[in-house]
Amino acid sequence: MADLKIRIGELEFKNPVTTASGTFGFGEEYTDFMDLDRIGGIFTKGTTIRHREGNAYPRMAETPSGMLNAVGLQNKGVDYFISSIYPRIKDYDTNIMVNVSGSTIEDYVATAEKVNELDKIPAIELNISCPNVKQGGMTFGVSCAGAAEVVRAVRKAYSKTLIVKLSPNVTDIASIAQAVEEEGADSVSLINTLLGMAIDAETRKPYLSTITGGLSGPCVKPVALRMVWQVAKAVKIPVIGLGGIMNTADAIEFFLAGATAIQIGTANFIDPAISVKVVEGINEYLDRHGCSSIYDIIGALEA
Amino acid sequence: MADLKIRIGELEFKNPVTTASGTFGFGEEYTDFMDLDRIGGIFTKGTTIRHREGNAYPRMAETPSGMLNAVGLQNKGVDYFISSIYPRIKDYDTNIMVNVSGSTIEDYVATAEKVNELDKIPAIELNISCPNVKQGGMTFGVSCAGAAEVVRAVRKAYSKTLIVKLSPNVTDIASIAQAVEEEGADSVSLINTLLGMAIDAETRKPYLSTITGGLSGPCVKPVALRMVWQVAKAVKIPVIGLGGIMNTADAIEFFLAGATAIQIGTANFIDPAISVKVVEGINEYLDRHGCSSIYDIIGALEA
Amino acid sequence: MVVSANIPLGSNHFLLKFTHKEQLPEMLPGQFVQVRVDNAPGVFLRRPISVNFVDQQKNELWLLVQKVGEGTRKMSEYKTGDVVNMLLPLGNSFTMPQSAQSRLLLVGGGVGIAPLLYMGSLLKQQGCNPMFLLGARSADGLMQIDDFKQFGEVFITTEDGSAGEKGFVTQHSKLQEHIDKIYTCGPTPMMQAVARFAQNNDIECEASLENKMACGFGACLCCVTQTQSGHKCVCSEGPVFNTKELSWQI
Amino acid sequence: MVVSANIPLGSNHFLLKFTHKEQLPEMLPGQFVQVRVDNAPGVFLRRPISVNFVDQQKNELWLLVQKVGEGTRKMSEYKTGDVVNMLLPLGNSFTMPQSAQSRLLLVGGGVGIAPLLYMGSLLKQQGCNPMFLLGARSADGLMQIDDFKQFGEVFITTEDGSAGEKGFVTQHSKLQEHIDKIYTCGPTPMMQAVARFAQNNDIECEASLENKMACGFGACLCCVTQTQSGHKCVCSEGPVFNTKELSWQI
Ligand SMILES: Cc1cc2nc3c(=O)[nH]c(=O)nc-3n(C[C@H](O)[C@H](O)[C@H](O)COP(=O)(O)OP(=O)(O)OC[C@H]3O[C@@H](n4cnc5c(N)ncnc54)[C@H](O)[C@@H]3O)c2cc1C
Ligand SMILES: Cc1cc2nc3c(=O)[nH]c(=O)nc-3n(C[C@H](O)[C@H](O)[C@H](O)COP(=O)(O)OP(=O)(O)OC[C@H]3O[C@@H](n4cnc5c(N)ncnc54)[C@H](O)[C@@H]3O)c2cc1C
Ligand SMILES: Cc1cc2nc3c(=O)[nH]c(=O)nc-3n(C[C@H](O)[C@H](O)[C@H](O)COP(=O)(O)O)c2cc1C
Ligand SMILES: Cc1cc2nc3c(=O)[nH]c(=O)nc-3n(C[C@H](O)[C@H](O)[C@H](O)COP(=O)(O)O)c2cc1C
Ligand code: FES
Ligand code: FES
Repeated sequence: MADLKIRIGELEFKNPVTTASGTFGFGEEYTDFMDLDRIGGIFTKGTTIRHREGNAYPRMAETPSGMLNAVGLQNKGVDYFISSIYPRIKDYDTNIMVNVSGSTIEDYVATAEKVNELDKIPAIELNISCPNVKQGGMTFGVSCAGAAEVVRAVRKAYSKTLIVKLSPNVTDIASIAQAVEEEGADSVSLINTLLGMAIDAETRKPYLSTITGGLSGPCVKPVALRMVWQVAKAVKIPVIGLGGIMNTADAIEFFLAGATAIQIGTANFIDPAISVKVVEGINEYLDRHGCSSIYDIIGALEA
Repeated sequence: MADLKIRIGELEFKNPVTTASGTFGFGEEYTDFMDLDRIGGIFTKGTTIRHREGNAYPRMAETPSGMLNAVGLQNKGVDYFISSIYPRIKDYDTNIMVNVSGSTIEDYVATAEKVNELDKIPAIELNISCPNVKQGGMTFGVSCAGAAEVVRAVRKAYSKTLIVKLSPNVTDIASIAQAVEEEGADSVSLINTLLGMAIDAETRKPYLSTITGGLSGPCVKPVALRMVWQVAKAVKIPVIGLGGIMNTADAIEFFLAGATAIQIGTANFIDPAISVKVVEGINEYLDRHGCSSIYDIIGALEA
Repeated sequence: MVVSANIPLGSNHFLLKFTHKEQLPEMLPGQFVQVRVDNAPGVFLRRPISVNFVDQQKNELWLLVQKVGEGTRKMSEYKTGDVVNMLLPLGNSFTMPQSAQSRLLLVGGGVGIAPLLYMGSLLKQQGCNPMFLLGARSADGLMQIDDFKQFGEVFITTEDGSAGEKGFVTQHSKLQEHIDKIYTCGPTPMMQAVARFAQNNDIECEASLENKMACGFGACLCCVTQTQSGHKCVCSEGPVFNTKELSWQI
Repeated sequence: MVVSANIPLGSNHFLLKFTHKEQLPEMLPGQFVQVRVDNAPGVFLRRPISVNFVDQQKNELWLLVQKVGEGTRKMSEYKTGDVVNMLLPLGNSFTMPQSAQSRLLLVGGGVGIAPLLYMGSLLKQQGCNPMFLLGARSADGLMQIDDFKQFGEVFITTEDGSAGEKGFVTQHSKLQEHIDKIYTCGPTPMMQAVARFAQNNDIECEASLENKMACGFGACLCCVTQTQSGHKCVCSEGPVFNTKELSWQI
């Protein structure tokens, strides 16, 4: 039984397995299938300052070894989260991190300030990389200056652990990670979805109401692994890796590439108990490889 | 029987189905499996000014719905191509286009000049996007200035149809396409491979000798389609679409997104006669949809 | 779940029966299951299929499936004894009528008849006399008619007139009679026509929607339908909706 | 190609026999086929497998396969009558000896014995008396011994001593005798040890390599091995190489 505890900023996680924003609701959707207390943490659905209806249906298309989504940050707004959801989920024995999304710096800041007040929310994940919203979102995440600007503003307003989620739709993700690190981010998580598109050849129509959407699932894993590896070499803060993790072996690959923790996203749809299985799998792997701590394999790629 | 003829720059193609560089050798490798004269064209293996040994083995890894390669432009150099390969392939009744690769502008120009002399090579594809070489290659392809610079130089040296192959590993592929169009490119082809990585969790080693490599196959199709759609809206020159095309329906999707021609890459490895089958499939699709010309579906997405 | 039977029905449909070593959980009419289809090329996500019938005595779950793509094609090859991973039961359910005297019409089109059989069986159990109006393109697309007859009177329409009345379900003569409540499932245009009819005639109407789903249990927000109170998840807040609640342009 | 038999051999190997409605093309010893494995999760590319034997009379191709991952696991489930898509024959071949009097040793390890059976059968046909030295981890990994015996004397080593001499093939006492030429196939470290032995004793040696392949017919340049004259494709310029030509650190 190896030691699975890891630390991101000030925050300790009982194990490095967390669930990705937008794929795990607020945790409650999964309680029929698994014990939330057994995973390291939960990243909530993207939360914005105001209620958002999201994009029109259809919002989803299956692709080879993956899927596209165009949910577009549907959520009831941060105040609703605080009044109605937070009370129901705050006592789970796992780290609950709010994924803070927005279209303007003011919105990001206002949302972060509100979440800062919540005792049982020890960290936020700043989503500067959502490809499914018209304004803001990804535009901040695709330039160093844009990313730095929003992180600087939120850093002032938010005193706890600040994780910044990076977009993979960029030329040089490592320099964006560095820009964000310089502004005081405690960690970066990557990758968000790759911008993609699907067309129905017979009807000649796009499958998504928004034409383009965010690609996730095993198809993106090679790109995600490469980016985690590039970013982990470029920054000193811990990296949270995600993108296409379906099982223990995938998770191990991200640790070897340099991730301190991982998030499981789309895989939750196919096996809603997968995150707990991966916790067990990592334990078994570490034992089998004679490792006493998860830190023994973080960045341990023999390259 | 619809009209499948298309035009790229000055060059006419009997049909819009061509094979992608690096996946089709110099055509000869496929003559056991199909009739080369039945496809619109062949893009040769990347050719450089001098002989290149390419990267060390292992150079390939299978990934979910795709593969990574790190061949690294192994080829015997343009002079060998001219003296030994060209004479054997020049009389095929299809357009043979040399994929010109390099590490410096001088190399690109020198190679293009030599190929310019070859009567039966009506076009080149300038590969400014290969992720598998240390210098040059992709570095030109990831900035507008870099792309413009190399295209400007080659345009002066090369008088026939100039196709520029774009890298998908960028924030804004449409503006790179525009930069290249301004410098006189007759067409852009996209996408080259996405930079990715694969790790063996058990041995803790990367699968490729180069650690990272180029991702291709159906897994990249959603990204490729999106980029073709973005670029086709941004430029006036014809776009050649590729990335994960495995069958007729995939090809149709690229035409609908705005491609005037397509390339088939990785799919050739799984079915070496696929390109001819796609020609037949497109014909059948156009008939079934009452189209008299391939141009009826180019850019015809109903969005 | 273990396949106990796979019965082809016509050229494009099949009926799968499953048993389980433990007792099946209670399933409500209108609920669905999420089937993981292994080893089918291009199938990544689970496939939602309605509960067609639950045989309490045999501890058996029935799924009525139409072959439309790789996932359902693979399912059509299931053999007795195959083990299939599924999540169940998912979603809300049709609501029972106010009174057993209500005149209830269950209107199904194509494979959309699937949830109506189970609903019909429970209505019958509760002392109602449900009527079924089942539509298909042609006689070949009509299934389980004898099963439906066990639970109530069956009326049929086919578009080509090869069985029952010719035309769409909404054109059937039975609709001229008094009806208190309609339960419907089928292609969206059909359900919308049924909903329009219900609205015009002041009839309660519940429809079971089949939006595309990724998770099936309310986590991804992919399957939404627009309602009077904003986007709702078809998988967790549906699949059954009172048609008045839906923002259908009807 | 149609599966005519699938015979399990020990716990981890199986022998597939295929027939074809037309006459099989001529296949050379050392050549291989590229099998398209459909409906296996995670299997995207074809899988290269050596020609194990060709039964001219029965128009039959044999493949000897070890289960190592999803592709070969799926192949292990093939049933008589299944139709399998493969490209064949691919690659170069072992070269025949100068004279029928040559003392020839065919050294195989694990599933690497596969191409040696066909090579042995052809050598025998041409009047040679090939000898086979077959190694495995333990007796369970020894296969087709009776088939090999039809074509020549068989010597065995196992790492655990459960059959034949204990140790590696390169430690077998038979190697003390005079040998003119060695043909080898098996794990790379084994082939390198064999090549070293051949070099030290001035014996001709041909090895069949098993590099990872994408296409299998010289188009992708993924499968290269470093040789005295640069990178060569194992699929089209191999899989058989004279070991002197290879840049092995031996
Ligand atoms: C709640 C619910 C209950 C359902 N109950 C049943 C049932 O009882 N029996 C049954 O046969 N089917 C049912 N369906 C539909 C069934 O889920 C799809 O037919 C199936 O997922 C198709 O999978 P496939 O892999 O065979 O086809 P795919 O290859 O996924 O698709 C083939 C074609 O069908 C279209 N398609 C796929 N899914 C849907 C969908 N949900 N809505 C509209 N078009 C779609 C695709 O766009 C494509 O054109 C239900 C769907 C939902 C959401
Ligand atoms: C020319 C040639 C001839 C061959 N002949 C035979 C034969 O006659 N019988 C036979 O059983 N096998 C043979 N092989 C090996 C066979 O191709 C692989 O075992 C097979 O492709 C594995 O597929 P899989 O999907 O089962 O395993 P995968 O899931 O692809 O791989 C499982 C594990 O095996 C490793 N692996 C896969 N392929 C290779 C390889 N080529 N070299 C080293 N490691 C590999 C992977 O890295 C992984 O760790 C041959 C290979 C070549 C190149
Ligand atoms: C349906 C869906 C909704 C998502 N919503 C969000 C979101 O609200 N905020 C966010 O930061 N990421 C969101 N994501 C991205 C995921 O958190 C994750 O970055 C991505 O899916 C890659 O991981 P995966 O391949 O494991 O799914 C969403 C992904 C999916 C599939
Ligand atoms: C093995 C391999 C070698 C390649 N070599 C080249 C090359 O030399 N020059 C080039 O421009 N693209 C090269 N490519 C990229 C392809 O031409 C194509 O852009 C890419 O594979 C995406 O298309 P696909 O998914 O259809 O394969 C290579 C791809 C593969 C798989
Ligand atoms: S399918 Fe995921 S919320 Fe309905
Ligand atoms: S496997 Fe493609 S060249 Fe050998």
